[in-house]
Amino acid sequence: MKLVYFAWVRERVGKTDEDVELPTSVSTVADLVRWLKGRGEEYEYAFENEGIVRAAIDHVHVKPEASVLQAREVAFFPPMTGG
Amino acid sequence: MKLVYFAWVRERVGKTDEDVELPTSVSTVADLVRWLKGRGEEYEYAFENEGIVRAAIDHVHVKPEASVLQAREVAFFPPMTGG
Amino acid sequence: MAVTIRIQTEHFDVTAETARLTAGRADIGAVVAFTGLCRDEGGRLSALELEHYPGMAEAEMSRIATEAQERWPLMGLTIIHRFGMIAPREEIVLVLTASTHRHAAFHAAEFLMDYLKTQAPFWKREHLKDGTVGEWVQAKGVDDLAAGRWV
Amino acid sequence: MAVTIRIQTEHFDVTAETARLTAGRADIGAVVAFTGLCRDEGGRLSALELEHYPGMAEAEMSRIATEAQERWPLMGLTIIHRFGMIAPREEIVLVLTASTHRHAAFHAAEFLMDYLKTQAPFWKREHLKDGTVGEWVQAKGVDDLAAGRWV
Repeated sequence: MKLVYFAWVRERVGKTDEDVELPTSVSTVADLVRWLKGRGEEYEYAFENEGIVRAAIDHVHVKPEASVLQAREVAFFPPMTGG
Repeated sequence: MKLVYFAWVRERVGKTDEDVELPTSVSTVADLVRWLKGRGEEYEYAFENEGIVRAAIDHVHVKPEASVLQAREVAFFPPMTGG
Repeated sequence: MAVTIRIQTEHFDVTAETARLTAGRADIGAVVAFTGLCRDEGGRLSALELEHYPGMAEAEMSRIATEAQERWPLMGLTIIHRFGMIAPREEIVLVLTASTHRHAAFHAAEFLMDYLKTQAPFWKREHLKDGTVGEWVQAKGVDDLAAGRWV
Repeated sequence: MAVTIRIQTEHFDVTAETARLTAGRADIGAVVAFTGLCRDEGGRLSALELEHYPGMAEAEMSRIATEAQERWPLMGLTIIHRFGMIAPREEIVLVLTASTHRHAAFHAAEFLMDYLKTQAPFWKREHLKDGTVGEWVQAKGVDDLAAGRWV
């Protein structure tokens, strides 16, 4: 599965994207965030306030309880400030 | 006093403008319309439905009860359809 | 506060008018442009003829502009109304509003259009494709209702 | 129904985009153009840097465009969003809506902007006049409220 990061989430994680193999314990976006936070300080920093970071699966906004089992690309980013 | 007419009011009256001397019986816009209607069929036709024709005194919209005693120019026209 | 009010037969250019409105300012975040166009009414129309009351039209447009400035924090506004013969697809009217934030610009532009429609002394007459001069366009009650929203 | 959605670094021209939107149609009576501009924030800013999520940005803008078409009788709409470094006074975003009557065009444009602000994956970062890279712009609760009006 491909993970992509944007704006200050990208800066905190320290990379724009990465390919990961998920353990079987991860089935939702919330699980994925919890697993990522266990991988290092940079992830802990990026997701320190889980209520703020948003997620999208395959280009569609999703909530933390969404399943990632069929996902090809999961994105994490701050609230949008375009327009 | 100068009277000016626009759109179908102008067409019905048959002129774009005219100078008139008002009799002392005319003090409001409504009086003026009544007096004009007595001057000929063309005016009767133009003002046949008094509720429709609008008036302005010196470039400001007014109601029928407005005084014309200080007016330099009184305009009569249909409801506006610009924009 | 840049206020431009013009009544003209010439065409206008939205990009050029926007540049004029925002010239020299770096505090404008939002510009709303409304352009009213002449429709051909299903192919029936060859042109709209627009008559106006010179002097009063400018005065009324200025009054409407002042009222918009009192209601919203605008940094500039432009109203251009054409008159004379206007062919289908041609523009009739332009309203431009500039503000720091978008909602003021949107609402002021909508207000200006609602008031222009019901208060500015312009009248439209249809000229038909068959060469005849058609009817004067009737005012719509729905426009009075729209203007009434702001009272 | 002409729908144009573009994400680009280049400038855009409102007049040219309006001509493209209305080309070949004589039944459009109203075009509303919203232009979002980069402010200098009291002289503090040298530029805004706009990052976006390629692929999802287009997808989200298309989704928002479809929703606007379902809500209002539109004859066309255009959304252009720039990215990269944008200097004060430069344009950031353009929304154009075309309809027979003005209220549909106004409301659809306002809706599109409210949704772009809160749903389209773009992020702004400030670059300051003193040469430093400033903060990522924080999302405003007031934008969520504005988008919430349409639910």
